[in-house]
Amino acid sequence: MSQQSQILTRRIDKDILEVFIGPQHPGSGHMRIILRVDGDIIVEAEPDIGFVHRTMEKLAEGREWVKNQPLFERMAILDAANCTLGYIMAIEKLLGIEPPPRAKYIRTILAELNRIASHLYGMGIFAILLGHSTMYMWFFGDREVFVELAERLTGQRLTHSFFWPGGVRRDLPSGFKDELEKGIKYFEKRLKEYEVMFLKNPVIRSRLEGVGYISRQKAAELGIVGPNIRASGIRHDVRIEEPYAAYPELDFEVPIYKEGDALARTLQRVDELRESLKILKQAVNRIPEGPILHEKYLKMFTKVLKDVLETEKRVKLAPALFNLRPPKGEAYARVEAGRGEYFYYVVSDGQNKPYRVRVVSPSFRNSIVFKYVLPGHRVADLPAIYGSIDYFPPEADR
Amino acid sequence: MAIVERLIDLILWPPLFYYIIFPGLIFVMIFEMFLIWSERKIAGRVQMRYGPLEIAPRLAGAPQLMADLIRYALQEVIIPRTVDKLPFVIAPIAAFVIALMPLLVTPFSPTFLPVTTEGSILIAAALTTIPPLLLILAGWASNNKFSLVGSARESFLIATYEIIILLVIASMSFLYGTLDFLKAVEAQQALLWGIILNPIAAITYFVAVMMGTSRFPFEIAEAESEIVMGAFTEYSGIMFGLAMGISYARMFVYNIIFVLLFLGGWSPLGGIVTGNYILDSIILPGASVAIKAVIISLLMVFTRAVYGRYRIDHALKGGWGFWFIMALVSIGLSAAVVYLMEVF
Amino acid sequence: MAETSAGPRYSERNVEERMGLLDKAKMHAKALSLGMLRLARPQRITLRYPLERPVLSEGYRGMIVLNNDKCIGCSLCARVCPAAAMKMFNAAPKKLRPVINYERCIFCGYCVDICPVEALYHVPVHDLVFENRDDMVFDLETFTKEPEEPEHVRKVRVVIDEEKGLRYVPVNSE
Amino acid sequence: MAEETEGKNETKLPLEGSLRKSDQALVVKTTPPELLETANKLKEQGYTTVVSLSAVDYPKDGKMTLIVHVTGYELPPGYPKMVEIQVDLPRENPRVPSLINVWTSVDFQEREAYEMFGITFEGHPDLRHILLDPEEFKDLRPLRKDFVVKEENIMLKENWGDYRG
Repeated sequence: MSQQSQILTRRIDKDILEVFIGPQHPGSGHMRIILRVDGDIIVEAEPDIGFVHRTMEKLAEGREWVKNQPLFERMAILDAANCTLGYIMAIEKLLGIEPPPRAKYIRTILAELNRIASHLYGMGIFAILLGHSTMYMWFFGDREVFVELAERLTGQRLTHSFFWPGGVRRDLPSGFKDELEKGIKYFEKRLKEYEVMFLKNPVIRSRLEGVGYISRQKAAELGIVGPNIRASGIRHDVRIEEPYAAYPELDFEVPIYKEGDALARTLQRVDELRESLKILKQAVNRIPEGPILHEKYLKMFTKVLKDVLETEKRVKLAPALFNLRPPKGEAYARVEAGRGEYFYYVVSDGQNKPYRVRVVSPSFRNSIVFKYVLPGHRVADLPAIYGSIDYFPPEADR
Repeated sequence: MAIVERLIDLILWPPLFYYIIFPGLIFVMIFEMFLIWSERKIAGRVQMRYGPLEIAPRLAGAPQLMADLIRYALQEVIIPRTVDKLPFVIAPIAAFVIALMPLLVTPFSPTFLPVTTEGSILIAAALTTIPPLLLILAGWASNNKFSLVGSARESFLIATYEIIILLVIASMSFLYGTLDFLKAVEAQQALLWGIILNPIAAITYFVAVMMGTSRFPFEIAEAESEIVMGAFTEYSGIMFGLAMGISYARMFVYNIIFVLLFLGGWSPLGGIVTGNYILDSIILPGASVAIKAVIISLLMVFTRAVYGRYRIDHALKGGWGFWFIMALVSIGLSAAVVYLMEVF
Repeated sequence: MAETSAGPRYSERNVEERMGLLDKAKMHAKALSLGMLRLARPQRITLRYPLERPVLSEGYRGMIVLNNDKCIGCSLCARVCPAAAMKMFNAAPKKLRPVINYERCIFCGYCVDICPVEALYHVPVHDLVFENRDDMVFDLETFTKEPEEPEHVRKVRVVIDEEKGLRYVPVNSE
Repeated sequence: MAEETEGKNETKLPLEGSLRKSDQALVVKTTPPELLETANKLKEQGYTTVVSLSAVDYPKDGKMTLIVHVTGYELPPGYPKMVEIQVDLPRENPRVPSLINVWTSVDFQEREAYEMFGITFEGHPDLRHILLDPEEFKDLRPLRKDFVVKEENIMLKENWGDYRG
């Protein structure tokens, strides 16, 4: 198949129309793309991000370590578990502790539930950008199943704030395994319908084939992450490169597509949904018994805290966890979230607040695509590229 | 009382009745409301939800569209300072009115039509080509980049679908050997429905109409996620409501032509004789035509639930490539049918 | 990859070939018939929310209520609150008590989790309506009272279903 | 894991540096004039992508440290997954050569470091604000330590309404 649908452009000054897509535009999120178009062809594109910037890195410096978890999950609340897990892992690296195995499995389960929900969200937006309202509704409707499951596990639909350094906040609720398996069975059936309605729909196909092609070399050069880079044929998944949680113990495949166009990115996401289901099935069956918080902190539990843990299976926040003082030093951690790799770099000066937290979100790294890939495409390709990159402005702006 | 009788006489005066009440303005309004409601309902059913429901759940939310209409009617009409005012105001109104004009020559029964002419097919086909020009005017007058892009897309599309529609209509009049709707329907009653005689023409016409009235997947000229609302980005209030209605009105008119050319017009209900003039010559055949047109229109709005939208170059490629050839093939098929009829 | 052993691994896949005319027609027909099928047999998951209310899952982090008798006034909850929604005040001399501002609360449940005497707890209510912003600031009296759910609503239990995804079972019929 | 190797680079990567104990990142310290050379060396070894480019402000030591995290896709075995380049800069008028000609992926990150810390990247073709408003934050450098964000007291003040922004 032909990879190139880009059209040769010439840079001329006159006859160029400047179109501002966003930030108040049905086709973009809270961001603006300044397009210079020659006829229907984009000559130059400049992403203008930062409309939902909250300076999280600065805010994090003024709060205790665990208090930053609800802050960071507001980068992408649809993917809350994945985007805070990196921060918690970075703290754990500073402290030099590892969560117990059961906690690792619970983390994996929630991370995968979030990945599915996040992919469905992204593809829903993608579908509506292509004008396919049915798939938008279907993706969002089916996402509800996984949001519901996450709610049963964590107590909140989206903003889970589910991790403590060294463990998780709650154990699996009773009956969770059955419900999860039912949900998986339902979703496997739905995936077949998605194929007919969306992935193999000739209209959608013609919109995606060859659009937004990013070559293998260009992908590495631009430093894009997540499903986008894997759709360009680069073998990079943090779950394999730097294994965390229970991933190294589970049997799953990370799909790689060579084509690098919007279609490959879409298929990539759908394949990852399948793999996520596989991971969930295994994780919920193989989950070991045991504590869900590191014993170092369990030892410090008072009687009330222990009672609650035993009766309600809820890990209370021991003051030792709240007044965490990691030793002086730095550590980085990264996780593979739905949209790609979250990178956290924390610097501790031994105080109860972080000295510096650096977070690089996948959408921020992906936003560079608009500048370097859009030129040479038609204006109507913008939604297809924007959607297939699965760009999420609040995540990019932090 | 004389005044009341005069008024009733005036209303029932065929040209006025025809153009204002049935199948003119009022009927088209009701039809549009029904169609938009059923479009939302159909999409809702396919999309795991209800569609309009909150206003009168027992009536499945049917009064919702009344509410929408009232809202559009009462909303402030904002005319931006930067627009070219006269064409900006005239374009949607004129487009709506002209979109209904072909009804002047489309018969709803052998006797129920205001203008009798030998070339009614020709006139109807000619009149249907005007509203898109006014859409382009609306976009141009709006002085907005999105409107401009929208009307540019419309102007690309118009050439594509108009030529297909005109070719198909030509092939059918070739088949029936007439340019008069009445004779075309008579020919179908004598022989077979047009859709059986020339199915290729029927499919081609169907797709071209979807393209022309911006139904999915050809909803390119007002693609919301790309160019906001196309040519109508700057409109508000009742002007926007009118602009929204244009494509539905055009679809209705195109589908009346579809029914007359392909679906046997007023048969089978038109053949019933009860003795009552109004029943025989207006209600039964009229209902027969209208119901068929509604069913075809529902089919067209159903595609919203299945498709996304094409890119403009895909639509042009499909239009000038595949469907243009199909239109030519349909002429060939008509010729073959005419030849076969003469042989047997 | 030829690996078949357990563990995560990469696997290379291919996008299918561009569709031919016949394939396209076939997929058009398939998509249209799937749409028709769903039209004939709708599979709705709409919860008619204000009229029907779901039973929240066990352990749902809903609104927070203070048990004034248990509270020892340690002010840990106010210190841990990431949104600064919970503040301490002097209810009596040398008796600190928390109050909450629901304009700010993000329902992270940190205060409930840090309370050393379990004086704070969640109730399964998450959708109270306030008439103005001042009502969202709870004083000690409203903070110690469990919020009441509106009456005349159908309670439904959300069940995850293999066929329909989510099913809403009326509570009374169980 | 080779946790005892702190302070010594025992990886196969031919570069001066030390492995950090906490996360196994290779820390390479360099100076502004040598930054480009280090970067080119790393790129030759297959480190194709910058994950993060930022800085840490140390007002007490009177310095600012530019920190670049570099990684590569499909690195040879034995190479550290993450290389951390540290460059000490003065707090007054920090200047450093831009890395954009080595790694395109630093484009937006350098702009971010420029607006957040005021580090000038010489040779960057388009050094403007990216996230912050260029007018409002003309002279403010939010991530420097002298830009203080006040946290609220935990005690209830007279009227909560005053806190509402």
